Amino acid sequence: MNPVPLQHFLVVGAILFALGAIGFMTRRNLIIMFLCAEMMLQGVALNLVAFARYRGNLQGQSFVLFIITVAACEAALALALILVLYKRKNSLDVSLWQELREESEEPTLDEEPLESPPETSAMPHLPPAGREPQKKREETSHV
Amino acid sequence: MNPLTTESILHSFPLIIPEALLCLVACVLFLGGTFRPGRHLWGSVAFLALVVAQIVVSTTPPRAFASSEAARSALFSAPIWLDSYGVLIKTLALVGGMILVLLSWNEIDDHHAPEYHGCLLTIIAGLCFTAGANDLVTLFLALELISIPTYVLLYLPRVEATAQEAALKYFLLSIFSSALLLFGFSYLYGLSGTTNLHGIIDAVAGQDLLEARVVPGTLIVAVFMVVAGLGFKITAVPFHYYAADVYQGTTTPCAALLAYVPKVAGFVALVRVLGFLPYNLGAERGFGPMATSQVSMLLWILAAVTMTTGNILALWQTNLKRLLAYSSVAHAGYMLIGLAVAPHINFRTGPTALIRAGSVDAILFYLAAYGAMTIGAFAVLACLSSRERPVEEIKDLEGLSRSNPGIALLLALFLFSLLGMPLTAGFWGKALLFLSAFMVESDPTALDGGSVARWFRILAIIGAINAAIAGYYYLRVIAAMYLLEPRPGEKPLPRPKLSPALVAVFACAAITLLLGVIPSLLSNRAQKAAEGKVPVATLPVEQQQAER
Amino acid sequence: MSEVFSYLWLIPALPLLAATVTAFFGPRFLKHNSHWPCVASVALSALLSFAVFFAVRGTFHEGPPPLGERANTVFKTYYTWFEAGTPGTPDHLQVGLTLRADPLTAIMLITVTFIGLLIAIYSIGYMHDDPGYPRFFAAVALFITSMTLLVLGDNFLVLFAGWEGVGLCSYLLIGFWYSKPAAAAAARKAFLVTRIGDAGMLLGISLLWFKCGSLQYDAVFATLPALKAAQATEPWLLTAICLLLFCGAAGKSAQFPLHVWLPDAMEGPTPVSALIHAATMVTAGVYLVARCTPLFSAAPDAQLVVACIGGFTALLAALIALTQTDLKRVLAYSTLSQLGYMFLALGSAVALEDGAEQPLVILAVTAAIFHLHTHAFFKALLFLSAGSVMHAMGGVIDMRKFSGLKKVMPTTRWTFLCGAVALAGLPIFSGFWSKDEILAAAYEASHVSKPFGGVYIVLFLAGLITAGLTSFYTFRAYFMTFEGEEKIPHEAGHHAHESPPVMTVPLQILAFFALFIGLILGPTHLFGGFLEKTPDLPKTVEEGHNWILMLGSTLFALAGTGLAYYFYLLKPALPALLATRLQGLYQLSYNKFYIDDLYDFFIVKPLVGAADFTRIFDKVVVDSLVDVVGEMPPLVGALLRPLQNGLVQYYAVTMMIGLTMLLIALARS
Amino acid sequence: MFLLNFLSSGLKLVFVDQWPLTLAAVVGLLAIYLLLPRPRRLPLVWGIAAGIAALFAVVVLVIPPTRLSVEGVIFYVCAVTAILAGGLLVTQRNPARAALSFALVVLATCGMFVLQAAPFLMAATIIVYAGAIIVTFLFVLMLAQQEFPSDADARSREPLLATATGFVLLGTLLYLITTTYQHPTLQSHLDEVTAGLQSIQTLVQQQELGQSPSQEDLDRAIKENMAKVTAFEEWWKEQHKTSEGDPPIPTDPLGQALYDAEGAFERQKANLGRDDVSLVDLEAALDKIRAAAEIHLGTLRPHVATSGESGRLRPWIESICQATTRIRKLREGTPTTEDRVLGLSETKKQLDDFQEVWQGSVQKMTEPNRTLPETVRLSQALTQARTRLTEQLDRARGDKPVEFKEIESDLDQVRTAAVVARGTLRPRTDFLSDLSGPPASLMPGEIRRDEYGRPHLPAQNSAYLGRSLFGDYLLAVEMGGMLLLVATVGAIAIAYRKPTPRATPANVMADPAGRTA
Repeated sequence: MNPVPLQHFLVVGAILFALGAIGFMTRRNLIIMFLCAEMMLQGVALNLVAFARYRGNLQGQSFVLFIITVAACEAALALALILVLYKRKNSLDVSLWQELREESEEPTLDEEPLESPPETSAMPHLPPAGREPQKKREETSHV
Repeated sequence: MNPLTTESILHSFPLIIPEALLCLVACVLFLGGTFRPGRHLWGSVAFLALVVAQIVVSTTPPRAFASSEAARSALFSAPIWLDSYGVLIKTLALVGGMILVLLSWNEIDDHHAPEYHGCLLTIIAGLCFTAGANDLVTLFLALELISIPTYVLLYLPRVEATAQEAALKYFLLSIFSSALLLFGFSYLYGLSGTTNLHGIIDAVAGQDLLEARVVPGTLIVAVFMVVAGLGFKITAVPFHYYAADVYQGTTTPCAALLAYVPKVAGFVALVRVLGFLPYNLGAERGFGPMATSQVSMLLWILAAVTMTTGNILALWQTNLKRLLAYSSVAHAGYMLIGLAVAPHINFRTGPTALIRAGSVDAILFYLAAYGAMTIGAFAVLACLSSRERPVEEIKDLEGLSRSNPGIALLLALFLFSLLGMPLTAGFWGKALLFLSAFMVESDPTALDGGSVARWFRILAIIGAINAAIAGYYYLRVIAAMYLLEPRPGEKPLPRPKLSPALVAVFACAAITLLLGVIPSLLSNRAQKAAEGKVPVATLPVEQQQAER
Repeated sequence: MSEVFSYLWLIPALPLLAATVTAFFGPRFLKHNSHWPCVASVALSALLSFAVFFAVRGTFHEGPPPLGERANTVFKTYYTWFEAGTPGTPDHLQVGLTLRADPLTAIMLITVTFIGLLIAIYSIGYMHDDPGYPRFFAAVALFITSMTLLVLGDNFLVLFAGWEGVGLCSYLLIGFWYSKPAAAAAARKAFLVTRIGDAGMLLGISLLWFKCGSLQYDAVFATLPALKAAQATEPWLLTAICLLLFCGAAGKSAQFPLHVWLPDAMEGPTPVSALIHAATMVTAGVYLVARCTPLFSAAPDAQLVVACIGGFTALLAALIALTQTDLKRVLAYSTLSQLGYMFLALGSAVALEDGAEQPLVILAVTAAIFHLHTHAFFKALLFLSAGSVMHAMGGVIDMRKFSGLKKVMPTTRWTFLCGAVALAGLPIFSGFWSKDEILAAAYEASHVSKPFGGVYIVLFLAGLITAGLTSFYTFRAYFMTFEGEEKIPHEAGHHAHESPPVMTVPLQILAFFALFIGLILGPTHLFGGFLEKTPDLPKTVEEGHNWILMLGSTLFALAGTGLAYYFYLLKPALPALLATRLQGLYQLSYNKFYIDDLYDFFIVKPLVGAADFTRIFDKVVVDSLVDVVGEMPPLVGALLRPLQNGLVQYYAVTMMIGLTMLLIALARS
Repeated sequence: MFLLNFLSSGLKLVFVDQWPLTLAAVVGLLAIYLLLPRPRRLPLVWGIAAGIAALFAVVVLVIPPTRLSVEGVIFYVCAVTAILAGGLLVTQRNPARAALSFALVVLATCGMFVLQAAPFLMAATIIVYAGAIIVTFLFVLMLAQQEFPSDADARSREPLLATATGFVLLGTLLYLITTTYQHPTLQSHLDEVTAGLQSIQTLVQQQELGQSPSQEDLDRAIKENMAKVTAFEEWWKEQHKTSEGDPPIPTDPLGQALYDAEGAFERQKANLGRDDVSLVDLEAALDKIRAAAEIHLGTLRPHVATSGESGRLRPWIESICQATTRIRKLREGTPTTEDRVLGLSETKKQLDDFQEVWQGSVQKMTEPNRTLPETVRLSQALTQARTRLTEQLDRARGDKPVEFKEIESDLDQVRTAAVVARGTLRPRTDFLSDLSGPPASLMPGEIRRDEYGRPHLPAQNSAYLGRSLFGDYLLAVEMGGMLLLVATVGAIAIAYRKPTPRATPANVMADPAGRTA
């Protein structure tokens, strides 16, 4: 009877939520972390809209509007905060902020220095930007 | 459209006069701050606003309804429902706000004072909103009214790297946890089809889930996610991680604020959402298997793990703020006992009066006591600390009783209260909570064959053992103050001058002692508030009286 | 006379005032006069206590008490502390700051304030050049406050408040010389170990509150029939309550296995050891159990546990004391042993199955409290005398380093001897009468207690042996210190002299009481006659003394004394010889060797072995067990700390793991 | 032992019962793990392959299409786009591309919003997210432009642990969602039963009001509903088939309700020819099915249980019917004195019981101060009937003639009043105003539905949303405004921190190096 049942929307909502959580937990770029948190909220919004349809009232939709409002507030603050933090460390890496911890613990450092793997390029037909800094440097030097 | 509903929505606006006042003054601060700096000016404006709000709260008579029909209608459709429990929480919020304003008076410079105090007022307004929230949307926005200005507060007074780190950590984990909370909220809405809190509780409690032996999986998801999201605010383990780092990194008044306001908000929200307040649900309208199994088991585990982890981690600390942070984690664990116990005592009336006063009011009492002693301890640190001689580590306090006997005595008082010594507020708080865990009677007819009572006794014993462990680290601080001489070559800590922060210390000490010596001052009220709660399916008791 | 009851509150309040005054003004204004507030207030309190004592006598009613009153008890409620429910309903619960005066309280009050006063006076001399002089007297006054509050309280909550107070003062006083690491460690150990007991006690009190709906003693005892009836469904109930309460008592009174803190507590100044760790604070546990006699006599299992732990501690501590060389430690273990005696007595207060009269209960409780009373005098005396020796010897307390001090310190020698004869239980001196009563109680218990008769016989024998051991180690200490060749350690310098009068006069007063208080109160039945008027204690029937038993215990005591005399005075080389026996054996004549060897093999060696074993057991097993329990939390903490590594994403992961685990674990159950 | 049980049943659940979910989660885990940036990662092709497989598993196994329609196609396009873009956001090294992926997530979600009748939300989300947030973030990205791959972008924190946690959580969530909402068929069966319940209720009401329904109505109602129940039961059995075969009596509540209902229909069918069909029996049976099924569907309705209060009264009203019959028999026959006394006293007892139950219900359902005319009428009728019965009982004891006829009419009045008054026991509370749509406490049958059976949302739902916002959520709007203000002020305060003069005491804490320019 029902072409797209409620649970399909809920499944998509849950997947978005979980993907957002994973991104938040793994990615170290402050901006991407924030975007992932926003993606979690998108999952929630999808849930609410689907439930609103299922229940036949508009309360869920109204709720989503407020979530958007709050997300906008958080975005404003996140923007300001990230700007300031970037100025301090000149990097967006969240792992640089581990000054505050248990005294007995050593700082967590990356095991190996990051090196651009030039020749054993994993996927030559998909060169992502920023993957091959040499080339980029040449380009800028041309200009 | 039902005219009663419109009326109930309109009538909820007079209930938020104190909050509106605070928000208005906050706007004035934000705007006025651009014209004139000055911490004395704006500090006193903020303090005055809180005092006026408190006067409004305490003089407002309980809301009267034209008819019981209207009362019912308001219960299920108004965005704000202010019962006497909510009023007490508002009082806690406003008094706590006054102390916090005093405490941060000199901590902030003239230029940032207006923003700082404006944010503080907004936070307190948010806490007041939380106390009365009757709708998921209102509750969510109230919690955000607390969080968002907190991010600003954490950043404003200090700009060194640690302060920035603290703000960053709090911000990131806070938005993460609020996403969890919202996910839970969305399922609560989906289950019951309404965003009204009483409606949700009614829907969940109204189904005979116990008989059906089916708990919708989404209900479990909803409750767990809500508990996780709010667990962040109350620093329940494993959602507590930020606490130590953030308290350490930020200024002392902000740490005091973080230790108090979000915790109160989290507990109030948990009490509201999990619906423990409607005691009169009665056995036949029970919370179903949710109450007897999953939720209380979840809270049981959280309580046990939280207090144990908090105390154990605190043993190691040499940094005072970290120590207090872990101690606040442990105290959240004690309060969780009350929350775990709540659904089990609601259903019966026992041989003694205390049974009814068992849990929800015990939490309220503990929140007040905890607020006084924790803010007090932080306030003492704030008073003592100076640029020349910062007080960060326990060893900075060595020999304090020699150089500063009065302030040492006050700090000792707060620590003894945190430890739970008799004659202090902390003792009564713990006593009420542990007792409530003992009061769960075995009920052989229950789903679990009456093992609940045994489990809660075990919980009480875990609590008692934890209270014993806690002695160790609080005493280390006391020993440093009283049994050790100041280290040679170190300047003794200067005597704090009479300042607003010192007044805050005295206020906290007065509350700690007062609640310790005359606990009935608050406990009776809390008990009445918990009894005068709002049963869902019958007429609100307070309103019945109001009508007569 | 009875108007004195209106001033009951002054007994704790005066020392509190003194403590406050000394704490605030001591360091700056009073300085070396800091003892005045303390001594004066405690003296007033002692006076009041005596007044209360006589006033309580005056309230004795013959026959049924007047309507609406409890017999022989006076209550004063000063302040309602906590109130819940509506008055007049069964829901109503009220806990107030209520003080009570009855014979048991009066006896405790006199013990605490009178001995406290003498010790405070003594401390004037002992502590005279200590930099922490004001702090000391403030803490002592605070201690007296807490202790009097503890015994005066009319409900468990006031008792608990005092209980925590004395614990706190003990912490402050043991760690008085905080710069010594040993003192700081001992202070912390004492606080932690007793807090373990307190946790149990708090649970016991909670259980009582829950089950009886009140914390007031009389109200609790009034619900006893209901509790007994409830045993049909919850057979563990009364036993659990009693054992939990005893848990607290064992912590405070240093009973096995929570006794480890007391020997270490000797790191505090000697007057503190005398006041707190011999005469008063450690008796709080005894007082608690005696106060709860109605509860305990309804729970025979719990009583058996109390008796066993008491008897075991008595024997264990006596064995350990045999080989100690530190004078104060000998006395500390002896304190443990004597406290064990008291609990043995309390545990023997077995109620008869039927019959309104309970001769054994009152006999046993009287014995315990009587022993508490006499022990307080002679143990305080012994400690103070030891302190006097220590004072003269420049802080040296190792008995091997000095001997033959009788010439140097004649007064101290006589007072110590008085204490020793009293402790050893030589006939007609104090210890004799009280110890005898305890043994009689244990003996009687073996007849009365149907299921556990055999156990009580064993306990009785243990008590008898302990009596012998007691006199042996007491006189060993005496002979090693005061008799024999004069030897003075070089630390004493040229100041090896008798202590000033401010120290010796209290010693002499105490000596008088130590010798004769037993004789005055015991055989004349004055003590028992007074104590039995305490409400909730069954009334006694006049009973003669068990002469055979007295003879037996006398024999044991004399034997111990004789043995000590033989060993340490007649054959002063013998103990050392025992140690180097293998080299020295052949030098002895055959005959003597035979006797000595036999004696050595059958008596001394087992004794020394047992003493060594118990000491090692105590040090290695019990102590380390307690230490391990204490170390557990930090160990677990070390495991938890790496989680807090400062990385915000790590925190988020942990949050999620926690949530997921909870969800999986609970969603399907 | 318990642990072992728990483990084994858990493993069975994960690998046998729910293998599609497990498969999807494991493959998804693999995909994200392989794709996450790190210094030396496997060739991307593996990750992409795993990702596609996971997507495929989700679409085919977890949310399989039922019948493809335009709506369905749009849904799948949007869903796949959203999930793909989400994965891209998580695994993308380049922050700018990540931000664009997020924009794609937002757009795809907005597509799904439209499908769920939320056009206004779609517009609002696009405007707020795409218009404000994304642009803002691109702005930040420009500020934070990196020349080289930085630690921030080229490494992941705890990739395996975090991904595993996330996917275990996701698996649990999906399991709980699908077990709760996976019954579209259950829903349709439930709708059928609900409709049947309503038809029976109409008949019951007729019967209670004294008009006996026509025979063919009864016949039709029973047969139709019986078919529905049987079909439902067949389907349910199919769902719960076990290897050991069906248990004779199902143990789960819904199965039990179905089983009981079938029995009830059998019984009443047998009674059809005769005059004593108990419709109440059928009504109760269907109601039980409805309640059990609703819980399975995760559809809890406020006040459903309290409205059952009127159902609780049914047997008592029936007992009054019995009483009438008894009195009628007494009137028509020639009873002995004892029979008369016995009959009258029994009747009186029944009335007393009824009154007690009724008062209990009234107390539960309505407020003490509320007096409804129906309630008043019933209590008057009850009083009258009881008074008369007491009188007549005395007369019967005294062997005097008894006015049976009056008693009978009294009882009739009581019954009629009770049937009417019972209707007043329904809850009257609205959950929020109707500005936000029909209240949640509406019975399923009372909600307007569209042709697909979904609840009808108002056609102008943007307008309704506006009314909802300014009606029910007016306070929330104000609070949102306050939040925005605070956030703006806060953002300004953070980003543009005023320089502080050194002299103030607040400077005590600040170190000069930490000052942002």
